[in-house]
Amino acid sequence: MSASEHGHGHGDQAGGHGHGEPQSRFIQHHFDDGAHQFESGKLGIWLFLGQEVLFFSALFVAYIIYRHNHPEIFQYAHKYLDVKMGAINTGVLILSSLSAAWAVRAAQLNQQRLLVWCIVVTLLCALGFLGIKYVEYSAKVHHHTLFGKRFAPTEAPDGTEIEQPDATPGKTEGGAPAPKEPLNTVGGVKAQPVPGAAGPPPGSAPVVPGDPAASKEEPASAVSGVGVLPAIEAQKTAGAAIDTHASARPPPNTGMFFTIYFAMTGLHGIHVLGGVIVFIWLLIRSMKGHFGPKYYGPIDFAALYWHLVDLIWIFLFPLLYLIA
Amino acid sequence: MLQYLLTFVVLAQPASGPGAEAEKPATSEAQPADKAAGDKPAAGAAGETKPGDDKAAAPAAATGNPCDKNAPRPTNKPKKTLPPVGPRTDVQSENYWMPVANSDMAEHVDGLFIAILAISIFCFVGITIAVVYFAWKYRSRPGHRAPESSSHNDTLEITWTIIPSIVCVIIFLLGWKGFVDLNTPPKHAYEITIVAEKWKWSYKYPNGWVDENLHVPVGEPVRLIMRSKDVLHSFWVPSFRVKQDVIPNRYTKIWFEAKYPGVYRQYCAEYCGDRHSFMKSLVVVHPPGGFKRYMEEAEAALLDMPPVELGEYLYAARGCNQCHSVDGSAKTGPSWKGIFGETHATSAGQVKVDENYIRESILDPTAKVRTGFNAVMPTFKGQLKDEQIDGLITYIKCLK
Amino acid sequence: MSNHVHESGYDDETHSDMGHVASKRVLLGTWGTLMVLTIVTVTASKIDFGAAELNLLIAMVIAVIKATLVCLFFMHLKYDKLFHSVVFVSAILLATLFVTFALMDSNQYQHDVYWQQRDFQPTTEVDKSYPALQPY
Amino acid sequence: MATAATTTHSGSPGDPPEPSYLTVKRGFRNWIVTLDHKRIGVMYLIGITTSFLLGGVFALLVRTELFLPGSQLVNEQQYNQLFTLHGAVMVFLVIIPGLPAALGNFSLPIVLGAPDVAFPRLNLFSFYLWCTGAALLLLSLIINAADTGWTFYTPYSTTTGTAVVPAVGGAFVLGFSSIFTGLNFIVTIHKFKPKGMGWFQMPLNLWGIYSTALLQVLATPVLGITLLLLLVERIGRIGIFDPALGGDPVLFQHFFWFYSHPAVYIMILPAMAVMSDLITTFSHKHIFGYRFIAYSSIGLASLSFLVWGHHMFVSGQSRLAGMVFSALTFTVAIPSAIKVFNWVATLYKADIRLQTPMLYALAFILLFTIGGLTGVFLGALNVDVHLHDSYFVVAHFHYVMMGSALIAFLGALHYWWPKMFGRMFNERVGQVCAILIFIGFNTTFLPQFVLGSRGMARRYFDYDPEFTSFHQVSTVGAFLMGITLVVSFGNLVYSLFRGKRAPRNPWGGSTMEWQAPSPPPLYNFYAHEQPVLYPIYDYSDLYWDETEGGYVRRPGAKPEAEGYEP
Repeated sequence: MSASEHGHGHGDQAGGHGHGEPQSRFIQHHFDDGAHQFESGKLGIWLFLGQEVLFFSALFVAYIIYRHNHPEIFQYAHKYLDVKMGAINTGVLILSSLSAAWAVRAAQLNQQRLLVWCIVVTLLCALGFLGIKYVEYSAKVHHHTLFGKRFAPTEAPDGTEIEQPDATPGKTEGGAPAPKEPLNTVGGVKAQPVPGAAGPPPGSAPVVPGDPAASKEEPASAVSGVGVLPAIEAQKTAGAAIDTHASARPPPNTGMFFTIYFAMTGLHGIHVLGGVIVFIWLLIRSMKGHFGPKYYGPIDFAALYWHLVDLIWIFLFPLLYLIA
Repeated sequence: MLQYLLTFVVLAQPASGPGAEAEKPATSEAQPADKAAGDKPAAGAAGETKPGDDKAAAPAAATGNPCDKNAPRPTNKPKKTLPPVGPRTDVQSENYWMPVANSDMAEHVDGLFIAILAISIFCFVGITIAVVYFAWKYRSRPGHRAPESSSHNDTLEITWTIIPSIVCVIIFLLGWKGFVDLNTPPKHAYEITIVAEKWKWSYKYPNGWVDENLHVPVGEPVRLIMRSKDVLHSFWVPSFRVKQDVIPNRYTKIWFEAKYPGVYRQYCAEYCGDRHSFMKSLVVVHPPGGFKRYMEEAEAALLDMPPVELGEYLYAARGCNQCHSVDGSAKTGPSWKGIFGETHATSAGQVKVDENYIRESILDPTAKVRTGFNAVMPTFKGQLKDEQIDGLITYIKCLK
Repeated sequence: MSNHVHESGYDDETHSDMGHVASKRVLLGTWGTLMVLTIVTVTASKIDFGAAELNLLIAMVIAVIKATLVCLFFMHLKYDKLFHSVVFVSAILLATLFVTFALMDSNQYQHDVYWQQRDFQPTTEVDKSYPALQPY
Repeated sequence: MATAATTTHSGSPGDPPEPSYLTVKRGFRNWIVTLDHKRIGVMYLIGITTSFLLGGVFALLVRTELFLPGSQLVNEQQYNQLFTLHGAVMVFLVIIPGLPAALGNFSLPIVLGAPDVAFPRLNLFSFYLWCTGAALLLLSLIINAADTGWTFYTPYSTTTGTAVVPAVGGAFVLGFSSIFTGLNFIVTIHKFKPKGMGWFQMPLNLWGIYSTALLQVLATPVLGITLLLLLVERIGRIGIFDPALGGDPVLFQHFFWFYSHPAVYIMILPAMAVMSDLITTFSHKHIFGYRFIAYSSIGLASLSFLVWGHHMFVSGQSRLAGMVFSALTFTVAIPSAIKVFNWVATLYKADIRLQTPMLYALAFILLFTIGGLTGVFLGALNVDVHLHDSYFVVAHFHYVMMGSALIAFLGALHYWWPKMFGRMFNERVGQVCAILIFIGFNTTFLPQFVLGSRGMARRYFDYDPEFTSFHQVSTVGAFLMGITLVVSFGNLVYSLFRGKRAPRNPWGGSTMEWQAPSPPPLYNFYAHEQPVLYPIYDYSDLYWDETEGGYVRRPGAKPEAEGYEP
């Protein structure tokens, strides 16, 4: 969803050039008059905002499902986020929302200088928001609290040192290292299938007539079939502390929180970037004095889009930062 | 079918030989297998019976170092083999649409399928006749004008909204009832674990035997606990009208109760890569008693190896590796490396680690618990046979 | 349409010919409430209200209030055609429908998921058996 | 927009006052940057028909491979790539943009009497998005075609070595082309209706396009975010769908099908819309139950969001969700049934002319009935457990997609061909092709129902010997249908050069596009001949005029009275 195409989506809703008095030169030929074009554009942008809500909806679904099913990850991992930065960002976005709304008012009342200033303030706030996001992201990268396998923080959120079970990177996705599936190595002693260990040698395995796959590969009667399932259940039920000092280490798959964090804030950041490009384009046009009471469509639609971006952050902030 | 029975008769002789003790559990198949949640796992089909000619296997110790895995096999004992699976018996079916139905649920599904088929054919034929007749009767020809007709008729519209709705509700209820039966396995079902991996099914039976075909007793509910090792697969047996996806991060369960013995085809229904169409196996429904014999054969084949190898296999198969390591590092339980012959402090004073102590701690783990470890080991009484315990002891002995 | 629209706040009849003009009072008022609500929600998250859900509920209620404020006043939904609100609300309803159905289902089968894969290490690395191809 | 100046239609003596949209600005460059909805429609049409033939070639390769068990033409991996591309090309490139973008773009503004769609540049931008998406899909084909199936199920799609990223990127971009087309059409229908045409004086074609556009705008974004997450998952290993990192593959299926079920209604709703217009035009009689058909279009659009779970009955979905989705799935069956009954009632006491578009319309009614009824089998829970992912499902969705949506696309193409290019195609060849396609289609897919219920799984490269005879009948039917399709497209293209000049109203349609000259000028109507809104579906004052070679209105015909209800 590149910003330019979205920006483009806006442009032609009220495109056209020229500066006629009764009929602004920007009114395209196939519209009856300015109002017709404005209303069409307004409906178009509202449909676009509806589409954006659904575009973000899948991320909110992922958030809610993973939080509902694994609250311990969210309790643990959200402490890595800096609430102060988040609050500043919210304030910045709300301020930019105000200046965008004010820009629309200025355009409607033909106050060209105020219009330009409002757009400049909106742009500055947007760039400020992106700056703060950049700071937060670099902090995350520095602390190695990234998504998926790359979540390997050296210290817990409250600063205590996390004891690394062993240096191998593969083992760090939280929790005790998962031992290799015992299926193909018997007790870690021998790699290739134990001939006859758990059943007839390959030659005389009960070959299904006509199925070439059976004899070629490792005989299906490999090792430890029955051992796998009860072993897991035995641990869960026997109450044996799977790992004596699990509490200090982050809960398993904590990378999932940051998967959702980066997906949500990343996509929101791209939309903020799109907004910045649209506002730069609007800044240039408003400096040329294109907008006035007769023709202020682009300002209004860009402001609506911006309010939606602010709306989404209003929901993102408490969901990601304020998890008690 | 005859050839199939013959192989059973020939091989079945030794099983009923002198070794069979009386205390074999009466309904052996019905024993719940290694069920989750800690209830007593039974030893599956074979009780304490020892195949008659096992005495010959003991001499491995006599011919030198017991820890030597590739000691020459005693020549007078051929390797145990299992009877090959017979040809498929579900190629012909009297129902044109469906393969032969082999469970009550399957018959319920067939009934609903035929009911919907009847309704659909009735509707389709009705509409086709109407369309063709109207197209012919009111075809445009010189002098033909479209006669006057109303442009809407609410009562007609209401009727052909209500009637399909009622039919749909009925079909839904029937479908849902069958679906609920499909998803609620009976309590005492016989459990088999299925592991699907890229282009191969492995069926793991409670007695540790792993097979590439599904062997089930006739007339007994069987519950399948399935998981996948890599991508999505789907376990589908057309004759039981049963299908369930197999997913890498969880267990999916399904159950059925076969009515007629025979060999039925099983497919993978969820696309899983290149050899998706070759990832199939057979479901062998054994006649009454046949399944128990097959399991005994499998058990015997399973035990037919030198003790140290058997011990090594059980170390992994029975989950000992979860708590006891073999490289000296302490885990939930003490490591087995080099402990044989040493004396350690236990809850009941100093104890020398010898065969008796190992046997006792397997059968009654909380009797003498090593100091420094808590008593969390579950007992294996009734799960392990004597040769299996001997195997484990030999294996521990060889772990220098 | 008179070109010049007098300054004194918004009054209903002198709309610019196309849309509604929001008055300064409304804009600043909304902005103020939004900032106050942000501060309230941040402090609310610091106090522990017993159950965790209560915290989430309060945060969400505040967020919804802020969202409605932005929609009604900043986005002019209050003075706009009804159909625009219908489109926006139906999008939100579809999103909630999506959330509820997915959550209902995921919650039902969660007890089957073995979350901590002790024994299981599926191949998440790309299957390199295909000729000379990096996974892009 | 339409001023109600009544004009008499002067025939088309000599050269028309304004050049037609095809000839107004010649040269490839003018076509590439055109903003005219008709040219964009024609460019879409060219793109879509070529992708349709490409997808058809893949289908025939798949069918030849399945002629006998074991490997004939290709090995198993190439077979998987073939059916994946057949699926992806047909769904994303042909059938979703087919009726809405190609024929909808052309007909919507003219039916409304408007000069163009609401946002012409957004319209052209959508076409460029379609071209980028098509290029990305072809890129995937050239490098090492994706072999994941058009559904891209994880974890296979994130761990296979084939070129999945270009294919997923292509589908992602095509999603946005569909969103912007839908957005364009909704605003056009809202803001460009002529005076006197209220919501219930609109032709039913617009009701269908309107509900399709609603679906396109509100459902396709979820596909966008799903494919974006899949791309990031595959390249960045973020672990949202990866079971080893805690992700959940069933969640991907929820995301994918939340879009893909409304997508199948994006495919069928415009088909139903065009069919309503076609059936009433060729029955020369008012439609039966206008309101019910209009409401059922909107009903289908809204219900389609509730039922996506019936694709996942056996894929690890919980029992409760299965029950809820199965119950809701049956509510969706009702509006489709109402539509079919209303169409059949329209044929009652009509004056039916069995010309080519009408043959396609009747074929549509029959094939859609089979498609809909087989959906009932798949809606019932325990029958679906047996039939899911079997050839029964393959046959069901081909009946609904190919049998209904593609046949409606062909019907609509023949219906608007004279208006688009001002040429009449050869009627006899068109009729024969329509009948042969109907026969070929049924020979291809009826045996697949039996294959499926007997236990042949879907996407199988090799199958058990007892299914061979069914597959052979199906392959023969596929070739018959393939050849006839090529002949019917040839017949249309041939008419471009040798076809008879088309009158303004060759079929006697009552909607506004038949008042425009064919092919229409750049702004659809001559300056002096603004369209008049006559009561739609009222054929009493349309009569065949020999000199014109088409239907003409009686001079005294009065325009639509206020609040007229068809």
